[in-house]
This record gives sequence, C-alpha cells and structure tokens, in this order.
Amino acid sequence: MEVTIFIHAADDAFRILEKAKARAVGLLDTATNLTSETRWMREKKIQAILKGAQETKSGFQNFVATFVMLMVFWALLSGKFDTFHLSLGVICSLIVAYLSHDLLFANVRVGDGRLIAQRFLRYIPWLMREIVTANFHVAYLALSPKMPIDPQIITFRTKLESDISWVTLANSITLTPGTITIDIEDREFMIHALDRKVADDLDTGEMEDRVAHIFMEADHIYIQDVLDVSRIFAELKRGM
Amino acid sequence: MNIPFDIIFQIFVVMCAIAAITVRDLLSAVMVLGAYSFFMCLMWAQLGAVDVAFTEASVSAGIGTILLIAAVLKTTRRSKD
Amino acid sequence: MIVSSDDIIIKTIARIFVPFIQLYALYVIMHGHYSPGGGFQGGVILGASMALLLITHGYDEVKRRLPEGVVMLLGSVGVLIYAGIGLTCLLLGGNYLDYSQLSVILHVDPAHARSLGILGVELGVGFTVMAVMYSIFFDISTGGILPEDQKQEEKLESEG
Amino acid sequence: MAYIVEALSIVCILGGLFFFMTATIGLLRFPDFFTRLHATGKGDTLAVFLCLLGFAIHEGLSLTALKILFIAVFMFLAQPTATHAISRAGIRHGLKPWVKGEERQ
Amino acid sequence: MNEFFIAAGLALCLLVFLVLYRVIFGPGVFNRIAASSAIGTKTLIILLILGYVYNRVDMFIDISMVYALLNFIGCIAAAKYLEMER
Amino acid sequence: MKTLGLIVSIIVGAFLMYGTIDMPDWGDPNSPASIHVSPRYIKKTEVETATPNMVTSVLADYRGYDTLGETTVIFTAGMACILLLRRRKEAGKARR
Amino acid sequence: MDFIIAKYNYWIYIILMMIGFYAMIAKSNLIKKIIGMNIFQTAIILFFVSMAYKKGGATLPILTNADMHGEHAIQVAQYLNPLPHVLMLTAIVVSIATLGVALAIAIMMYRKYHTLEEDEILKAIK
Repeated sequence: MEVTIFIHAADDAFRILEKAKARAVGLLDTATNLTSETRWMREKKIQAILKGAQETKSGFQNFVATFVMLMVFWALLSGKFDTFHLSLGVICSLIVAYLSHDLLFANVRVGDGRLIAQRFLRYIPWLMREIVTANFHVAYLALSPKMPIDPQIITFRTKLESDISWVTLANSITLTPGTITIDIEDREFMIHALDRKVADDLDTGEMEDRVAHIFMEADHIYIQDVLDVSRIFAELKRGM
Repeated sequence: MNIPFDIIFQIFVVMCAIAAITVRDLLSAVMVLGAYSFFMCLMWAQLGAVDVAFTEASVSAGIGTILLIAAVLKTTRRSKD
Repeated sequence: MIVSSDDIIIKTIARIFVPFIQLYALYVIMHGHYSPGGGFQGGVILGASMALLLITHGYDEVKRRLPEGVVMLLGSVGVLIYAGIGLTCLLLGGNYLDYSQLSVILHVDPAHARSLGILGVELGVGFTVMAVMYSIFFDISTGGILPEDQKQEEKLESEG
Repeated sequence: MAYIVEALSIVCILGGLFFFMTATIGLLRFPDFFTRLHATGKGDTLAVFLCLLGFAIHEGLSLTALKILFIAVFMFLAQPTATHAISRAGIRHGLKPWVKGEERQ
Repeated sequence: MNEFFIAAGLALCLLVFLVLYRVIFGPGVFNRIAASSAIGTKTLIILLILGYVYNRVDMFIDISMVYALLNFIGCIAAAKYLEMER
Repeated sequence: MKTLGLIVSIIVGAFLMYGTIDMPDWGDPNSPASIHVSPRYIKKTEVETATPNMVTSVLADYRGYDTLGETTVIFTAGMACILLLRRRKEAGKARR
Repeated sequence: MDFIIAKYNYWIYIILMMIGFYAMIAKSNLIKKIIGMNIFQTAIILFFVSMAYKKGGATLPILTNADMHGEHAIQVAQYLNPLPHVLMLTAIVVSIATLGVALAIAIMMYRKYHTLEEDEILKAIK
C-alpha cells in the first residue's frame, strides 16, 4: 500500500520536474534567440561602444570635462552672476582643473556618457526603494525586544571590471538591507550580513546585474538592453 | 528662544571635556575631542558667531583630528592615566 | 601614514571628492565678503584636501601636483602678498594697509578699492594657511623624513 | 497650496527624526561593533537625506534649496565610505564579529 | 513653523545625548569612531535648524557643507591608523 | 601631584568665579564691550568698504595689522615645525 | 535667581577652564597635556565670544540686505558685536598652529626618551 503511494508520489515529482525543465529550456532558448537577434541588429553600435570603452579619455578631454563640472558647481555655490564673480569662478575652476584633471575622471571608460547618466538616473529610484526598506528593516530590528539577528560574514566573487562600478556596487550593498561591505580584495567582496536570509537575497546577484547594466560591462551588455532580467530570473527560480 | 539650546550644548561640552581627559586610550581621547569640537561649533553657531563656527568646523573636522591621530601614530597609544 | 591606501573604494571616493573640496575652499576664500568665510577658513579647507589626498593616494601622487618647494614658496608668497599690498598703499601716498589708496591704480571708487584690497589680502592669508597646514601635517605624519630620503638611507645602511 | 508644502516638509523632517531615532537606538542596543555600524551607516544616511529634503521643500525653488540637495548628494557618497573604512579597519585589526549566542559586548 | 524647527532641534539634541553615551563609555576605539561620525551628521542638521531659528539659513548652509565634505576625513584617517597599527 | 593640581585649579576657578560678580550680565546690549568701537564698525562697514560681512571687513581692513601679525605667527609656527622635525638629505649622509 | 541667570554662562566657561588647567597640571602624559591645553584655549575663546552676544533678537554680524546705502538705516542693536569674533577667529587658527608645534616637540621627546610620561622623562634626564 505504502509502496504504491510512494511510487505514485515519485512519479508525480518526476513529471513536475520534467515539465519545469522543459519550461526552463524553452525560456533559455527564447532568451538566447532574442540575444542573438539583438546582437545581429545592434552589432555595429555595440562594437563602437566597446571600442570606445577600451580607450580612456585623453588628457585634454578630461580637463574640459572637469572644468565644466566645476564651473557648474561654482555657479551653484556662488549665486552671483555678474562678470566679476563669474570670471573669478573661471579662474578658480581653471586652477583646480589643472591641479586635478586626472582625478575626477581617472580611468572612466568612455562608453556613451549620456547613456550611462540616463541609466544611472533610472537606477536611483530602485536604490531609494531598497534604502527605505533597509531602514525599516533596521528599525524593526532595533525596536523589537528580542532582536532576531544572526550575523555572519559571506564572500562572493564579482564579474564587474572597472573600479567605479565596484565602488557603486559596494556603496549600494552598504546601503541596502542588512549588509555592509567590509573588504574588496581582487574581486572578492567580503560582506557582513545580519542574517541568513539577507545573505541569500544578495546571492541572486540582482544588484550586480543592475550595476553592470549601468556601466555597460561586457558580459551583460547584450541581454540587458532588451530584456528586463529580473523577470527572467524570477521565472527560472519558480520553474526549477 | 535660544536659551534651551545654550544650556544643552554647555552640558554636552563639559561632559565631553571630562571624558577627553579621563579616557586612558589616547586614540579614544582624540575621538572624544573630535566630538567636543562638534559641540563647540554648535555653541558658536548658537551664539551667532558664524565665522568662528565656520573656522572651528573646518579646523577641527579637517586638520585637528588627523593631526592628533598622526602624532599618536608616531608616538604611542598607551597612557598611564 | 602617507603610503597609498590599498582600498579601491576609499581611493575612488577621495578622488571624486578632492576637486570639489578644493573648489569649495576657493569659493570660501573669494566670497568672504558676502557670507561667512575668508582666508583662514578656505586655507584650512585647502590644506585638508591636500591631506586627504596624502592619506589616500600616497606621497608620490601629491608630489606630482604640489612639490615640497612649491609649498614653502606659497607659504612665503602669501605673507609677501599681504605685506606687498600694504606697501603699495604706502607707496601711493597713504598709510600702511590703507586700501582706499588703491583706487588710483584700479580705477574704482575708494569703497570698492577697499573691498578689492580685502580680497587680495584674503588670498594671501589663504595661501599661507594652506601651506602651513599641509606642511605641519606632512611633517608630523612622516616624522620629518621624506620618503625618498628614507629609501636612500636604508640603501646606504644595507651597503655599509 | 502653501499648507500642503508646509505639511510635506513637516512629514519629511518627522520621518528623518524617526530614522535618526531608530539609528540611535540601534547604536545603543546592538550587540557588537559591526552590527552597530549597520544602524548608523544606513539610518543616518536616509535620515539626513529626509531632513535635508524637508528643508529644501520648505525653502522652495531657490539656489539655497539646490545647495541643500547638494549637501545630501555629498552625504550619500561620504557616509557609506566612512562606514566601509571603519569596518575594514575593524576586520583588519582583528576584531571578531559577534555570532549568535555570545554575550554582547 | 519656527516652533516646529525648535522642537525638532531639541529632539535631535536628545538623540545626540544618547549617542554621547557610546562616545564616552563605548568599549574600544571603534565604537567611539562610529558614534563620533554619527554625532557629525546630527550636528549638520542641528546647524541648519539653528539657521532657521536665526532666519538666516543661507549663512549656515556653508558650515553644513563643510561638515558634509570634511567629516569623513577623520574617519578615514583613524581607520588607516588602526590598519597600520595592527 | 594630582591633589595639588586639583587644589590649585579649584582655587583659581574660585577666584575667577568671584571675579564674575563684577562682570556685565550675559547678553547685555549695553555692556562696555559693545558700546565702545563696534558701533562705528557696524555703521560704516557698508559705506566705507562695500563689504556686508562685518567680520571680514574688520578682520582685513580696520584691523589689518592684527591679521598681518597673526599670519606671521602662523607662518612662524610652520617654520618651527619644519625646523624641529625635518631632517635633510645631507644631514642623513653626515650622520652615516 | 536673576543673578544666576545672568552669570551662569561665565561659570560654565570657568568650569571648562578648570578642567583644562587640571589636565595640564596633573596628567603626566604629554598628549593629555596638549588636549588639556586645547580645552583651556577653547574655554578662553568661548568667554570672549560670549561677550559679543546681545539678547533681544540681534542677528549675525552680516548685513541683511546689501544694497542698502547710508549709515542711518542700520540699527546698531540689531547686529552682534563683530570685534570679539574677529579676534577669536584668528586665535583658533593660531591655536591649531601651536598644536602642531606642540605635537612636533612631543614627537621629538618620544624619539629621544621612548616615552611620553612626564615622570619617566624626568627620571631619564637626571
């Protein structure tokens, strides 16, 4: 009696697994199809972007970019727009830009600068939502009388390549629920997490993908331009 | 209108001063002195001396603390009292 | 204290911050007339920005921008600017540090000449304070021995 | 209209005060240094941002409000970095993170 | 509105008082550094509130900006010291 | 040494507190400090120097000598620091 | 009661000064002495700046609307006294410079005697 029930159950389980696998394979197939399609479609543009990404900006371009940025900052600080103060601002910005033209934009890879800015602006609302969640999490932990925490240190390797994306990722990790970045040593992130669940959430790598999406890191560039990745990941998780 | 702020900052300043000279560890004393200078800046802003508050803010947050830390690094961190 | 930090985050954030701090310091010096600020505060903030660069990026990076000799030169030049403006007033027939005499060579009315004289003086004070703050921090954090001298000394000691 | 703006700024500042409070309570109650950093690193950043947003709304559309928002941007860059620097120094200095079941420090 | 700002400032002072416990008694240097930087952020807000009390906010913003820009230098220097000491 | 220091500082503090009885009240607008020269500075700063910030105008204009002296003091302090701590290259060689 | 309200500020400054003075006399560590000196200085500066304060709604020593010409339009009682602020502003920067010199001397002493405690240094000198 028990044996038949067991066999039936095992059979059911196998069938469900089979179905899930078929669905996952189908999804992956469509994903690859889409990817190759877009690759074919936008090959030229992406190649141009990648080629630009390899070379860092020249010194003069850096100088001009720094100067413009500092001049905007000066106008915002000063609030006086007569000739005397504006010329003072130009002189000061020139001095500072000369002193530190290789600091502000050092090894920023030239992709499409405007695209990066756009994507960064689109990243900010998501980050704000995460920060608010993080704060409510901390508030809950701090105010609950038993304080259900189980801190642990986890490490993971990242696929990101440039330093500015590492910094964005690390600061985002510090600001999001229950985790702070302790150390980065050649692509190995060391993270202090407040409990097991938070650590697992981090392992899905959603934030990493988003950051890679902003800075157009090579591995992620094709798939993410056309697809909302998080949905695919969620689907895959449910299917398996 | 300013009176409550005045009294509160004075109490903070005295507490920080006492703590800064009683702490054994010199680096801790330096950090307590940093907190002391925050309250000093608040006190000056409350007294209306904006320029003095500005000076204290830039001096203590910028140079004073790191100067003391560098000196502690070059000498020793322990103290007997 | 002055070796370069090996933390990529601190280095990057310091790199982004330093130009803004420097521009802010210059703003504080230039706008001492209308808002709190002036030569002393701006000079201290400039010195702090150089100290931040020294802590995070090491001595070599700072030396490329601002060699030791230039720092000492700026320190003396600041005092000289101050004294020189006073002396100019004396040469133009007024009292020492009476900036209203400057209106002759600047072609503005005396009140604005005094305002411009104040600006020049603040600039001199800012240079001096910056140089002194930076050099005090540098000396205390290295113990007074320049890194290249230290290397040389070690080499000499290992030889003999 | 003016009432709505005032109410909005008051709500923002009250939210900031709430997060300041939770950050402070966390700083006092959490068991060890690293967990306390969780409280200050996250709590203070959002609280400062909310307070500054409240001030900026109260100020209206002007250069002062823009300056206040710039302060918020700088805080957003500086605060996580400071948190990271201290925690890194702690782990390199040999501080052991608290694990469940130990006594609180 | 002004009364509200004063009340908020007093509440922040109370919070600073609580943080001051960690600065004065906190075990070890690390707690003191963290608490000291927390006091720095609260100071920034209280300064702006004092500006509203005086009705001259545009003068006080500059001081707050200094704290926003320079407050983390102390943290980084102390962290570097502790790393080098080991 | 400890008790002696405590006694000395308490005595000095008591004397100073006794001295405060003759001080003007805190925040008195008519205290001697604020009726002597400062009204002139406050009134004339806009007309004479075109500088709204009185602190700056007094610092760099009316009391320019004072600030020149302070700047020189700061410069001297920097010099003293360098002279105390820094060891030049030649000195290192000579020491060897 | 009026007397206390009028004078308690001075007493707190004197208490602060006493703390610094005690640290300078009784603590044997040199850096503690320097910290005490710092506290002493701030107490004196605080005393000076508090002289500039005027009760009754006086604002900062920065003119509110700069276009206003003519000295008769400016009420003196409306603005704080700028003179103590000026003197003390320079005193703070000078105090940080003297702090640097004091720390340099402390470092020199540590190099020579390998200690910062005053009594051990005195023993080594003998």
